[in-house]
Amino acid sequence: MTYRTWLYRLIFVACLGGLLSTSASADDLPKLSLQTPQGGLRLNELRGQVVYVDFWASWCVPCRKSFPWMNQIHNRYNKDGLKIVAINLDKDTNLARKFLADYPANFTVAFDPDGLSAQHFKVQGMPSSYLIDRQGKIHARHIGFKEADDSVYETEIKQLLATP
Amino acid sequence: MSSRVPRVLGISILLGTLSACSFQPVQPWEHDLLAQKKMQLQPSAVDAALDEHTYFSKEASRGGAGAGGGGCGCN
Amino acid sequence: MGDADYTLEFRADHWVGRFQAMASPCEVLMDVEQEAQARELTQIAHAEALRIEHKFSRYRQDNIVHRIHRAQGEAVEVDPETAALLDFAGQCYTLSEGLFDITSGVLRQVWRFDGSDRLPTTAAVKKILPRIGWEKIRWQRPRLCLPAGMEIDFGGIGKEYAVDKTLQLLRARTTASVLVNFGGDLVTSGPRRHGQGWIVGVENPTTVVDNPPLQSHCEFELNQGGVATSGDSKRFLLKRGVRYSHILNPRTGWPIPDAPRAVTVTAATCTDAGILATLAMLHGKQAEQFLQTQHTPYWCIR
Amino acid sequence: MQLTKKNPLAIRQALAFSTAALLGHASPPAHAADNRDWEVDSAIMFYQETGRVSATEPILRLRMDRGDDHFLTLKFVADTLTGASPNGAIPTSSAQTFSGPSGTAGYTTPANSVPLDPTFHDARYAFNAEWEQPAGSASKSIYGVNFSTETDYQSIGLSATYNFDFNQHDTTLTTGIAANADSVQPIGGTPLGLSTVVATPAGGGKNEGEGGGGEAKFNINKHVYDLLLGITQVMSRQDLVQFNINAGKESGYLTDPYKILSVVDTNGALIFPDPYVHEKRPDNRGRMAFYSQWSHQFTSDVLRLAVRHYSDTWGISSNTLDAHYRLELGQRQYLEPHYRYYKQTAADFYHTSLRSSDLAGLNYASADYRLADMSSKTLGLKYGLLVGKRSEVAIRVETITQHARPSEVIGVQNQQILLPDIKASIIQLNYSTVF
Repeated sequence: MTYRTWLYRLIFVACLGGLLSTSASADDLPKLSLQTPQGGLRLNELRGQVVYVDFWASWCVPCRKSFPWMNQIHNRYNKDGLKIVAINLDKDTNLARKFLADYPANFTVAFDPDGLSAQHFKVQGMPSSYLIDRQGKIHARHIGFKEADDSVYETEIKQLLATP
Repeated sequence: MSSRVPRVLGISILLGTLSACSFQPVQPWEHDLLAQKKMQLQPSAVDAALDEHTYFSKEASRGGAGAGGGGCGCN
Repeated sequence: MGDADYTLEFRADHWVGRFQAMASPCEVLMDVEQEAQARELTQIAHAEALRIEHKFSRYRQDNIVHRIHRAQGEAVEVDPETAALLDFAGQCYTLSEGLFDITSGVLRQVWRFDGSDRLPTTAAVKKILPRIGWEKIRWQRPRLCLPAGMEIDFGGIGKEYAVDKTLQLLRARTTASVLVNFGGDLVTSGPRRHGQGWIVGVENPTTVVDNPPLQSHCEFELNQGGVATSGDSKRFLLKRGVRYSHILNPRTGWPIPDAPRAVTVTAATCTDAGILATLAMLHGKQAEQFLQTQHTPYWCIR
Repeated sequence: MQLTKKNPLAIRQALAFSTAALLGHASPPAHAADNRDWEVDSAIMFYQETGRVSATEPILRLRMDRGDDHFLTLKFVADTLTGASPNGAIPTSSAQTFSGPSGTAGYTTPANSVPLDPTFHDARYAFNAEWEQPAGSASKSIYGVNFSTETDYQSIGLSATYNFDFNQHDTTLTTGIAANADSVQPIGGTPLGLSTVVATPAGGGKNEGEGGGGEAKFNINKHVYDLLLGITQVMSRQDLVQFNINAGKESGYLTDPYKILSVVDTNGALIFPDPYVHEKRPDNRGRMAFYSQWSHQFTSDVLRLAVRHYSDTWGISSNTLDAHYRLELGQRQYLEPHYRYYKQTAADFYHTSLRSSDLAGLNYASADYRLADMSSKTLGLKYGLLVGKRSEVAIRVETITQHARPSEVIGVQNQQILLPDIKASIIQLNYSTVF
């Protein structure tokens, strides 16, 4: 699929997502389609799982620290139904690929160079993470990544995984 | 002194408004260029420290760019 | 399990148990005194090796792999162990940016590495490609949905996994130092009684075929962790002086150019070592460069 | 092949997690701490004024990530000065002889030359530590201490800065305070301001009080206070603007104990037998600086423009323009031309030389060219090369030309170049890395 087709699809889906979000849907997972190395990914299709959405960029220093942690969390809780989606917001996706070479991810990485998903989630700082429950509601949000709060994030995830 | 201050204030405000022509909020994820070292207020801390010391020893003025800094007996 | 399935031998200061599994000679070296204990450990190792072989072999008709292949696109619910292996395979796929892919086994239908010059046609390879790609699999614990016509093959990780798993079982039975070696992929639980490690030999596969014997064997002392080898000198094609290695790029369906003939790596576990060795092979010409930055002993043979 | 670019150690780390999950081992502990960077910044500067002082100044700066936005920054500077510097006296048509500070040899300046004190040499060592920590979610505090020492001068200081971000991190307000306590121990004692320079140096600072205010109080301490208010605004993805106001107050011994003035008659010739007096400056100085900076990134080049207006209660006001242009040469090299222009008015009490008739009515006087009506121009070029992934080497070459104007040229002084231009050149080598 060419880049342009992708762009059109993103724009179309974004408009759609915007319409739907105003129509009294209690769902925080947008219908946005995101590009991943494994193909397209729609966040709303992840409903039913606990989703950890992380917004990151190659130039964001704390993001470097969050990646090893997310690798670990993915390994620990993926089998219990946790889905980590790290959405990259670099304008130049190549910079993100270089970052991934230094900080490899074993969870899902998606690319959103136009920042549509970040707008949807009203991202306030980099990195930002959103923990979303099985019903698609935002359960917790964090701006920045603090090593000291590692265990807090993990506890939140564990609690949410334990909730049907 | 009194006549100089407002003029410089004027320059600074002008500088601000010039850029403000195209002003719209920059989203947190659009800080990519600003995050580069070369876009920092002081891209090289050692250059800045050496410059500050050099000009402090050769000229009568000091300060402006930041607070702090070590004293020396060179002026 | 009868006595004929394995042999036990006391060698100077340790016991060696031997058996055949996963199409390879397997051995367990045990730093124990009692024959009974050595026998028990060997039996455990043998049973585990056979269990994993049966469970993940693609040649059997009674295992999970067969069930997955037979499902023809339907979802299959898998057990936790298979799920862990699938997770691991997915992570290796991501880490290698798609070069390590357990669905690439179908390429065997066109590539037969028998030392001959029979290369497949470009068209034949191209025809296989749509049936390859981990990203086409829908894997959501515990359900796996493999599109019809595709296959998964745990061959790239199964033996190393079996080595590590076996060591885990043995460790639960003894604190003595043991070494598990399944066809050259091995791991040890730690230093031996007197502080020294196990002496491990690295075979140079090039001596076997077309090269004059180089240094055929080198030995080193292994105190901790695993060793694994990727590459096999008997599996290649040779056409117009170009050697086609059996390391295939799942994206193109063609061999990785300039891959070493064999890479042996040491790491914390046998599984780690196996993946690192495979990744090194996938680096082709840059294999040594990659290995040098690993800060771990390796042997790279071209 | 993409794979080649992967950081192998990171691969091993990620693999270790995956294998641990596969084999059911306990996962290795979180590795966030492994990504804590140490930034090392170092440089050595060679400074040479034509015919005058030269200095070698190495600097080392270490910024350590202590996790969660806590940073410790340490900075060491050494500064070795050799060579001669002007003592404040004017050149004359005949040779002049000066006594050095107590116990040191005197020196003679040839006719028609600017008197330079050749005994001037010193080594200065400075240490600075800063601790940066977050204060709430959108702000941070930086606390600093600094020490510096040289033969006759010690300084100790504290500083605190508070930054507050708002507007989605597009706007930052900065407030800072700094206080320094310095002490001066002039070699040969503290001379009494505006007193005659005695031909035979007296020990222990017991110069005869004469002329000027005749103060007997020798305050050899100096206090410096600074207040800073600033705002930094992101204007666009490519523009950053900063505006600062900096108020400062200095009090105590602000005089240069080694500087003298020539005392002349109505025709501009030196008065004998006592042609020189020690300088004296007010013991208070209030100053204000308005500083504005604009950084703009073009496609990849960056223009950094700074202007400053400064004025103080000594009557000095100055304007500075500082411009850097970073020209990217591909991905790994850059060239950075630098231009700086500086212009100041003279201090109220600056006198290139003193008429003997004026001496009695003066409270303060200095002939230090640095307090004169003066302009200074800097041209520089820096070349930087990125080495590997996280290191950089750079070389910087600069020339500084200072042109000062005498406050007054009296009689025969017009046969002299009272304040010749000062030319300085700088070569600096930088190395920085992250590990």
